[in-house]
Amino acid sequence: MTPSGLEQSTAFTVIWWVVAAMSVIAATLVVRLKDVLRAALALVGVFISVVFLFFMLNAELLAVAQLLIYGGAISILIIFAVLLTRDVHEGSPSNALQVPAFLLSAGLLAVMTFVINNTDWKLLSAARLAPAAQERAAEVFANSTPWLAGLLMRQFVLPFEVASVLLLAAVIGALALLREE
Amino acid sequence: MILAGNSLYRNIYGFFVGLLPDGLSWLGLVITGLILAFVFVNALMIFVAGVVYLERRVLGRFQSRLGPNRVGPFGALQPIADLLKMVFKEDVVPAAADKLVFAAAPIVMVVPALAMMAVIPYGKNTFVTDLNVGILFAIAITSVSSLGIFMAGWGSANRFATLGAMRGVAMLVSYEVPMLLSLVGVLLLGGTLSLVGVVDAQRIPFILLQPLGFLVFLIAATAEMNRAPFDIVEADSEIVAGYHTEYSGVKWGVFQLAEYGAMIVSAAVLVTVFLSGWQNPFVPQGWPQVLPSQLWFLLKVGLVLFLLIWVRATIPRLRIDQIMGFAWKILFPLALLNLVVTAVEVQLVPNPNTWQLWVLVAINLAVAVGAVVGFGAAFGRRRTNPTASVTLVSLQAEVVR
Amino acid sequence: MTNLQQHPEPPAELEAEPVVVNLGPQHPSTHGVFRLRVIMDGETIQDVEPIFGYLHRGTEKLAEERSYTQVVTLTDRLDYTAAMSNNLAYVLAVEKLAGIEVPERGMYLRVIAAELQRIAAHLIFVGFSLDELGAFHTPLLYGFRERERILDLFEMLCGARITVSYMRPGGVHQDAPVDFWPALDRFLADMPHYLDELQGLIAENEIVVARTKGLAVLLAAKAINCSMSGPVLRASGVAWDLRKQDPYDVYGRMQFDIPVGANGDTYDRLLVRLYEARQSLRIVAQARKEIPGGPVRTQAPFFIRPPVGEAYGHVEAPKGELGFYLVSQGGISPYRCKIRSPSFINLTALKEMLVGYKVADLVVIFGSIDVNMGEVDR
Amino acid sequence: MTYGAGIAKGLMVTMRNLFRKPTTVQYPEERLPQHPRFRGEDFVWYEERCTGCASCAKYCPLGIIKIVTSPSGTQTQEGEKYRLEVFDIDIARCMFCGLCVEACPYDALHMGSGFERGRYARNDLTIHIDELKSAPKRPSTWFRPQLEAKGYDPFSGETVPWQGVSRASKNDPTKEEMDSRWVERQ
Repeated sequence: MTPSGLEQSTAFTVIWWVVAAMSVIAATLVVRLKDVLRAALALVGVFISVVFLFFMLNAELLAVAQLLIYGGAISILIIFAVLLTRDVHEGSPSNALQVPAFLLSAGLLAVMTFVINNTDWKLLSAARLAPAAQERAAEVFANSTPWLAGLLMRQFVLPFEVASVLLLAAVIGALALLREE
Repeated sequence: MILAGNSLYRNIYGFFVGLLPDGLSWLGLVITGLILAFVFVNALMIFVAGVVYLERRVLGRFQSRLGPNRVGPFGALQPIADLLKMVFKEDVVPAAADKLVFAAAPIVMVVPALAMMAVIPYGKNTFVTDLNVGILFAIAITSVSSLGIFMAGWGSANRFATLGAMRGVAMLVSYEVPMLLSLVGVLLLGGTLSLVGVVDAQRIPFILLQPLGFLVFLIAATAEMNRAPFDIVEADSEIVAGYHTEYSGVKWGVFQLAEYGAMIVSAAVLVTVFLSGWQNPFVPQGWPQVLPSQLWFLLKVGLVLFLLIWVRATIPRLRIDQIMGFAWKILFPLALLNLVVTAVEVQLVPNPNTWQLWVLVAINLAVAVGAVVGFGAAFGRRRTNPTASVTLVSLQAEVVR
Repeated sequence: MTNLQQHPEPPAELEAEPVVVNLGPQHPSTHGVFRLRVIMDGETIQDVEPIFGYLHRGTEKLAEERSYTQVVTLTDRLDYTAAMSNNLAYVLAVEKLAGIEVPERGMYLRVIAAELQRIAAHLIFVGFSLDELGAFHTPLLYGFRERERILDLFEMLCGARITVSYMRPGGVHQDAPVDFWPALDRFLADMPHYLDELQGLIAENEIVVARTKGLAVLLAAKAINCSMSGPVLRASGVAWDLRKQDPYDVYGRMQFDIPVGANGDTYDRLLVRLYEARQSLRIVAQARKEIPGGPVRTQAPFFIRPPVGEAYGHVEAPKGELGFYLVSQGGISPYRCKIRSPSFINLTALKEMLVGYKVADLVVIFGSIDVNMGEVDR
Repeated sequence: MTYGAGIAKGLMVTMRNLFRKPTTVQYPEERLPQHPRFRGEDFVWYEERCTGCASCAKYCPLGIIKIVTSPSGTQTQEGEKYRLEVFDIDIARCMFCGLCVEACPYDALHMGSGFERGRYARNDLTIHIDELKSAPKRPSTWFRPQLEAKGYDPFSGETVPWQGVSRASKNDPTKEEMDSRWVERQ
């Protein structure tokens, strides 16, 4: 879809900020909750709110992939890992490295903010693109799925397949390790 | 995205935007969303009530019973009576339960069914939004229900519930794989991921072109909605009621809403993808139609639901290891085979004319029958003749003493 | 789960903690109030401990307080799905103890009643087995529908459907009414079709076969060592049937075969019972053809005083050998009454059959033994 | 044969049953036909035939029949018949085995043919003598071959007077005959 002005509307912005805040709150809960299971569920909450963010950014394929892989499979994987924990309810005590960890993540946040602010983003609205290129970009963003498919299956098919072979090898390796004599 | 095409959302939005002053167009957006959400939540409730009634009646007739027939004409108000009972029941929460998780589980369960309703085309131009990855979205959102099952099972602090949750999570994650793979053939044929587009792409229902894909999807979808013979999650004869053993009252009702909602919505996806959705199967598009397309859609969904009820009335449950083995050893290769065959066909005949189409139908049907028979011969036990395992022995009556 | 389980110290090496699950006494598939304490690793059963006695009503002790005829009413309640067989086993013991002769017609009526009861009990078994396999009550309701016809016949015979109290020492209390015989003929004509239908529903169903074939194989030697009897023993390949080995009443004159299983697995236990029901139909048809006229009961006094001594009467009940051991000291009630209930004895092999299987198989295997808690706890 | 044929066979069986007439009987509106021998809850007792011998009470395995008699002279048949003051059957514990009926030497006690004597309180389940007296006389034919020989059906609504329930081959004596027999014995 060509930008319909919807993205600029107040409601859209408000919803965007609400979802963003939700994801930040959920992420904080992941760190702060003592109950490991609840922390895992909060992590799933982060995944899901990222899905919404992707949707609002017109990246449907990414959103659905996020939902399918993170919302479904990875969350289950994490929960199974939680089940192996001996003490679920008090399994995540606050530890002595709280202050250094906070400083480190604050530093990371600062760096990322700096990088994001100083990158030369090729924005659609910016006039830096030639009109023809801007039209093509709008076309890509309106329906990004076929473009992504083309990229993955035509242009970068070799790395894509190499990655899948790597994953297959990893799966077989894991099975071989687990298999009892 | 949500305003694309001739969708319900766009039409209603357009109506409100016309009413409201320019600066408040965002209010139209919000109002439209709220209206549609209200309508769809209630529509799901009504349809679930209808399906519950239908299932109880039809199951009853399958079992030589009458089914509910006391409340209202032919017992049609039975779901309302059930609802009243559930509302007035005591809501018991186990003392050892994780209260928050316990309470949140039914809500998480009901989300997928509702979210899936947004992308399904119910008739010609009757859809909320034409999501261009609609099929993927429909599959992806069902995986959230496994999370709900897990939360319910774990939060109850009950052994049976935990067992059911474990079974459910393992099964649901496994069956997503063949379910997705079986749809890839359809994507190749239709060339679109949109559920609206896939209906338009069906000159003939894809069940004819994709019989194997249909079979795999039907089985995997049955497993995804925890219906017989894959109802190990709440196997009543083994683990009492599985993950919702400890639930009562409205929470239990929400679980039922979620299950039957998922059943209806999955059937709707099946109809959309394989049974040409809202199209009239006898009169091609463009010809004068007698029945509205929405009615055709309902009829087809009803047919699929009847099939599911019929299967539930007949077939016993599989064991967990058999179910997992079935998913990975049989359904997964079958779906892959279907994908390969379809891919070759699409490469060879990119735009089939009518007779080429029917040749493809014949080839695919043959492949499907061959694959099922072949896999049956390879993996199934030898067909058992009951007389072979029991012999009749004639003994002369004798007095031992 | 961790806060439910009290482990004093964590195990030394990292391994999955076994989970203890109490199946029952209130559980949908324990056939009454039976409790199985199951120790599981994941879904696999490591150990089981059957706990019963929840339905203990002191039948044996109560029998010492009742006159010989009154005890008949107690036997109805042992295996409440097979009251006729229980009656028969008891009156046989009393007749042996007191030396009471039974008229021919009475014996034939008893055979007809007992065989009808066997069909009814097997229909219930097949229905519940399929229910435990997960079929949504359909075979169960079909089984009950057809059992209803048998109960109608019982109502004609003795005015009751479940707790029949039909037999008395010396015969049966009352001859069959005239409208019983046409009804029996209709039943004999219809029943084979019903059995065919039931068999078509289950016997070749791939899921039933996959669930039951090769499951919990009970070898013949093991079954004999555990003193099993009835269809469970026959499914293991032993052609042992008291109706042949120690023919009571007029079974010696009946022509019938004994279905014997080839593998001793759950599937055989299921099928043997279906085939036995057909053989029972054969017996009923023969008895109906051969039944002579005459009295149905030797007029024994209500308060029988058998001579001092002891007697053991046993029958091939639907679930196995049901025996009554009675000791008389000359009084009007037995000095001691011991019941050898097949359900209880057949539970002996339960642990061997269960260990190593999954929870889903547990209910199926337990169901395939076909126990009835009324009989186990007595 | 192909894999799945067994399941298809099962599906056909259930499909056939879908179009069969359902077995369910809608109880309060329609009822199953019952055999005259049916052993029902409400006992039928003929006061005229009862001598108060209490055989039924003795034969009852549970001892739930309570009979209190007095050798009162007010009765015509003094010495042959006691006056019954109490005849209580506690059907809350009754198992309807029918031994009391089998025991009755005078064919005075019969099984009833009803089955709708549910009550809210346990105490209401005892059948007292007044209820026994006033109840409609629709005896079950259980252990009463004489009723069966007549082709009598309690479910037809027909009642049987006390003269008609005897097992004796000849007709019962009338009240006058019995009185005169008593007088003659004096």
